Amino acid sequence: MALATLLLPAAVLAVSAALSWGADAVGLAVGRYIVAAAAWLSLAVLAAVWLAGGRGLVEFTPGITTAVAPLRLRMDAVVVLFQVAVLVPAALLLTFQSRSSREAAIAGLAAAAALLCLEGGSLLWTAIGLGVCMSLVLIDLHREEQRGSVPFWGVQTIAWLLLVWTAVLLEAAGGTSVFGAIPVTALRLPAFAVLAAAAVLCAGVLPVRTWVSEAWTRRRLEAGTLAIALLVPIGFYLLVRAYGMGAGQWPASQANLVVAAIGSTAAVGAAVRAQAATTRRGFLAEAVPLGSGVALLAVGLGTPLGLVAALMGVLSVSIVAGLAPLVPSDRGPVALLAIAVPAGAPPTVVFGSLLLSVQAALEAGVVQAFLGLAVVAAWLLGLAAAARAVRLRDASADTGLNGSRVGSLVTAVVAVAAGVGLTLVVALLAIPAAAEVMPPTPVQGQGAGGVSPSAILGAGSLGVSTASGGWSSALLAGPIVLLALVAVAAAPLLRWHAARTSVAEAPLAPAIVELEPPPAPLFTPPLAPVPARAAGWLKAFRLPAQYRSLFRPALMEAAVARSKPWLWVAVTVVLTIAVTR
Amino acid sequence: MPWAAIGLHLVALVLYPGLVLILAVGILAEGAASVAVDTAGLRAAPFAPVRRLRDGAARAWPPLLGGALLAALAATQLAVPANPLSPLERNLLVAAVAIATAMWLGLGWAWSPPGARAALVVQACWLVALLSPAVVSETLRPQVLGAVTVPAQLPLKALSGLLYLFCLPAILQLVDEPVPATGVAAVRVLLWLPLCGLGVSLFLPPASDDAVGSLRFIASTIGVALIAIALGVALTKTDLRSIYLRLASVLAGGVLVVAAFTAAVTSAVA
Amino acid sequence: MIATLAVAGAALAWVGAATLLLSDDRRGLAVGLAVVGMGLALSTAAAGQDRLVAAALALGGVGSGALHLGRGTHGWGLMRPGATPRVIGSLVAVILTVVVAGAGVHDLAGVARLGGLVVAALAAGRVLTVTGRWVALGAGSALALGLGALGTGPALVVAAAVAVALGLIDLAGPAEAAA
Amino acid sequence: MISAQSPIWRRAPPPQLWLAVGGVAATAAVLSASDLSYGLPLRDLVRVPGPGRIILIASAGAVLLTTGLAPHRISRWQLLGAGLGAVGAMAVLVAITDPLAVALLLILVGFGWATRRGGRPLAIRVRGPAFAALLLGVGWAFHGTTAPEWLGRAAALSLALSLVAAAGLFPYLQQVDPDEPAGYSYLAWTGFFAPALALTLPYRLLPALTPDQATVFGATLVGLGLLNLGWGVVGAWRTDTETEAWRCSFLADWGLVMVGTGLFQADGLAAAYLALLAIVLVRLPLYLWARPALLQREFPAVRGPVSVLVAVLLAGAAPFSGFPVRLLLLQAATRTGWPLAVLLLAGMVLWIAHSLRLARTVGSPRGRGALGLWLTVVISLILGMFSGTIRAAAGL
Repeated sequence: MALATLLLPAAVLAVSAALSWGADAVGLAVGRYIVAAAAWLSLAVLAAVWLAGGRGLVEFTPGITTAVAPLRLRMDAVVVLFQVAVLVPAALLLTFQSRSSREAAIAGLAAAAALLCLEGGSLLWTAIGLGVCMSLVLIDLHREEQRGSVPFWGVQTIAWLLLVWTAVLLEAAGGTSVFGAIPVTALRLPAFAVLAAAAVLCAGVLPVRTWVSEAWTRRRLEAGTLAIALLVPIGFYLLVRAYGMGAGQWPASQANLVVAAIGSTAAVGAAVRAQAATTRRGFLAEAVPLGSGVALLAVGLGTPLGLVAALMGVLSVSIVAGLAPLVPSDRGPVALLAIAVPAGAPPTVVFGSLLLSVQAALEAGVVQAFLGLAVVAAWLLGLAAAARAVRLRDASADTGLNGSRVGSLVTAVVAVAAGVGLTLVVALLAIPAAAEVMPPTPVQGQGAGGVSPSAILGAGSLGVSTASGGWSSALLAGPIVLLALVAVAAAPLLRWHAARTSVAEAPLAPAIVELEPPPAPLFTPPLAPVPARAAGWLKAFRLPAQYRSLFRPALMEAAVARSKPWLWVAVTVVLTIAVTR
Repeated sequence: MPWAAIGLHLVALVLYPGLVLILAVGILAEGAASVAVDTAGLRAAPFAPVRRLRDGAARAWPPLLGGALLAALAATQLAVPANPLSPLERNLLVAAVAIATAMWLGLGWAWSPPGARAALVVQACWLVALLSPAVVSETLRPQVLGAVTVPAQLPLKALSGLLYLFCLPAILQLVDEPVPATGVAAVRVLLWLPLCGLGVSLFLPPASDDAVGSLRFIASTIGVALIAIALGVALTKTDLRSIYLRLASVLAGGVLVVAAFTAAVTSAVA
Repeated sequence: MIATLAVAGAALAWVGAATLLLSDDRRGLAVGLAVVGMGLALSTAAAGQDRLVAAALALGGVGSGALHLGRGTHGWGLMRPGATPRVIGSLVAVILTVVVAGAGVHDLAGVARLGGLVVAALAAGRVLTVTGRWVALGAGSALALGLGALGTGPALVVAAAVAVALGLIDLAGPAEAAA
Repeated sequence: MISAQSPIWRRAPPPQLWLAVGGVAATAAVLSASDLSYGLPLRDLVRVPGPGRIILIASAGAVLLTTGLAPHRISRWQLLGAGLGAVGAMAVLVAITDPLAVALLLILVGFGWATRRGGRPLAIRVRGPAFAALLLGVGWAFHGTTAPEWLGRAAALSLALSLVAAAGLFPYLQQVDPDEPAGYSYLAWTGFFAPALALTLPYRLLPALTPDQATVFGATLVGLGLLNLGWGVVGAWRTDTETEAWRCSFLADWGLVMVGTGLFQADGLAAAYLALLAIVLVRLPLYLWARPALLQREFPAVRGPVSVLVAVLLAGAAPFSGFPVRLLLLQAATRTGWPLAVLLLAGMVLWIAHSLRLARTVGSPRGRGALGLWLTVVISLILGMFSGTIRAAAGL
């Protein structure tokens, strides 16, 4: 039973990948549909086995030692939340993006690997899973387009190796990297710093432009956006698990502050880049970094509310990751709605998570409150950027990729529905997950007392109500959506009336006026040219001619290998003198 | 299913302090603005806002609908007496984001780069004015912030109120020489109550929870609107407009410094 | 008397290795190998090794030398033009070896090891610098003998066997032109 | 014309047949060496450590895999004979317990290997083995010297350097001629003979060294290991020719091996053991699959999943053979000191820079070549997934 609970969701995807591959082999172009259906089925299976299993901790340790570590799988509330965060955008993208059967097979395998990575019962197994997932994503990326895949590989390899090293450091300090058995004292500041570096690199949450935004510069978006959907949540998973390792807290409050600061600056950076985008795709490329930055701020706060906000942030980022690539290139109502969702317009789930994050920052302390203020500024800038993005030309229109109107409508509806049912998502997914890593047993410092639903949810769980403020998601957002639907239904009548009463006026201009050239940025990003300038300087950098030979391995190899081996003798003599002195 | 609660919230959105009150205050204030700023005749003044709304609905109803709903959402967050929403459910940030979103809907509708830049700067300053007291008091509940009388926080509150008032003309597009584009104007009609009412909620002591209190709140809101209009006229007629944004930015910077200082002092004392 | 024999054997081995170093033709190689074998056998026997084992070393040297007579160009090829550096090398090698490794010599076995070390060093030097096939093979045999002399019992026998085995390579004729 | 299909298997020429039979016999004899030790009056002269046993089997497997499925220019019977003969010689090197005897056999094997027709002259090809034999013999002869103390340290250094010289690593690099058949080039030592030595010699030498000498031995291996790692990853990335890139990639692998061996920790030794198995069973076969492209100097773009898979495999990503090596090495290095781990991490990160370049040379072969390539990938996967079992089989 335990094995089935753990492996079924991934197995469904893996089998569909095999079927898709087989379909491709026999020339049937149905692979895409098989994998898409499998992704939704996997989501359903995950929910079913989780609820059927009593939503408790499930561990599987068959006693087999593979890849130098005993196989150990684990499923708890944290894993389920992050698997949902991976599966929702993956399912959306696999359903609404066009892929060949072979591409769909690789994508399905990558998604399965991501699920297994999250199910790793120890940090070492998480690292192994990340390595496999990263490799499959790389194959997908490289197969689609070579450009940009090597830098992605580089960054992800650094993240992966740092994660492996973290597991090693934990085993050295505490004798194990098994999540349930790591001694509280094992996660010291150096190990945490390495883990945090791995996490931010994996999730691409930095103040500067990362692989997440770069993935949008590719000609085709399929592989890049799937990579974002699969890998960004894994990065956050590591930071959330770190709370579990430290019994609800990170090794030092400075670490919390640094991570929170990185998050808020990342959000501001993404918003600044978004408002300066020259295409709509450029704006959408910053949607995930913006949300990720806010989520990173929240996860860095180190308070129960902060963690819940961060987990909600991860879920909203996953919806944005699934929505952004599907935004149609026109300027119709669906496109407007789809662009408004990532910007955090009320009453979507993105809005709810941003609201929770800022409230958590406000309650966490003075410095954190000011970081929250920066995030609100980023939010405002994001809204302005979204308003501008409506008028931007869509680069993807040149390549004939126009997103998916149905897909973006479905996703936007999901985002709004999740916004209305915010408290349900918080109560079912976020609070249990936060309680998993922030145990209620009182510990000193931040996180003391653990996560309490009554401190986050209002009366009847119809709204969020924390110490600093409330938000009646169900009672206010619900009626607003209702009114909007009524108005949309009555719109034709309104238009007819308006037309009848203004017959004397000149014929009306089209709803949205085409602006050519696209609107200028609200302001030029202050440090925008710096990376390009630095890269140019590095490219142009040349050693003085007389020293170049010292740094040319070929010349030294020629000296060592091709000449008579006096150099061998010389080196031996020098080493002998060195060790005998 | 809590139908009663849903009904109350629906009332708050549609009637009081929602759409109906928004339209009433909006038409009143917009009429005054068209007299004072656009120098329209007294007779034409009441019809100007109605025409703007009608044109807006005819040209692009989705943004106007969005703007109306967001304005209603913002209005429900005000510390207006007899508000069907309990004080615990109100949130300054919800109101701020709803107002900002509505404004950008209008700006996106009729985009002009200089106007957008000015709006961004002034909205940033406006947010500083809104959130600085909240950061120090560690709460986002409007009525709580309005009731703050801690001596150490009063200078910040006063300075923030001043900044808030100073930002209103630009946020309401009263400083621009030409009449704002249709989209902006239509949305502006809907934002008088949320914008001015939020200022009243945050910077004036809460009124009693009865009809008199409600009238007092509405009067104060209209008063704030008239001050904003007067300030807008003054700025339009004088050369101050050229340095207006700079002044707002400097004032916002000052508010931030004072907020940081106050927060440090407060936490040191605590 | 025994000590004199040990030193004389080591010196003889050096002479053989020097001959090997200075010669480019088959007679020189053959004689050099034979002298190396006998010299090392003498010094190791004097140092107390089993006489039979020492004889095996001598036999290995002589046998390998005899096999090297079967190929390569005729003559001694001693002190060809350009051989001066090798002359100096053979002298410097013995001096350096005595100075460096001499510190570790406390008994007759040490003397024998010193002889083996000199031979190994000179033979290795030859292997590293030569380009001709047969000369390299001869130097390889000498290297095996020299290294063997550094050990005891079985190592000496293996060294002799290796030296002879190297002598057997390419007896059929040249497989590549001597470069 | 080089392809996986040609030349066709010809009738086995007698010399190759005898060489193959001899090699198999020697290997079989050595694998049952413990019985022989009791059966014959060999006393302690012949004993095969666990890792040596495994590397012998792996080498035989690699010979069969590459002879049967890799593209070659020369008769497969010749290759099989030479390969199995080499395995036999390797078996003897692995079995002999006296390092001095190993040094002597190294000379014999070196010259025997160098006499094969083709490629560079014998005198050039024997330099590495001969120098390694000299260092090993001299080091072993003087390791027991306690007075003066420095002579013992020099002996330990010499022993460590003998391993470096035998494998042809930096600073004892050998010239690699792109057109020289793989079996004749020095990579045959780097990728075939030397791994056996590296897996047996330390077990023979370490018990005989004093702590002071062991420190010198280990420090030399770690230092030169890091040097080779850096040299290998940077060289394979920056060098002009793909053949050089492949040679440098071997150096990088050996860098990990030497660091692992020099740390004297169970995990480090296991990492070295697994890395050596990967060299023999994965990198060397992949190099042989890349030979046709290297000779024709035509490198297709890396597009197919197989090529990227090979790149990932070469980069040491999980779950392939490189992963357990990296993990165990990081464990051992972290216990020794985090700066060492940081240096290793830097090398491992730079590693990916050349992986795609090498994968490009392997390309996507068809027919028998594709089968062989997939087999190699599967072997790498097994080495990565079941490294614990493989480690246990060697008693590590």
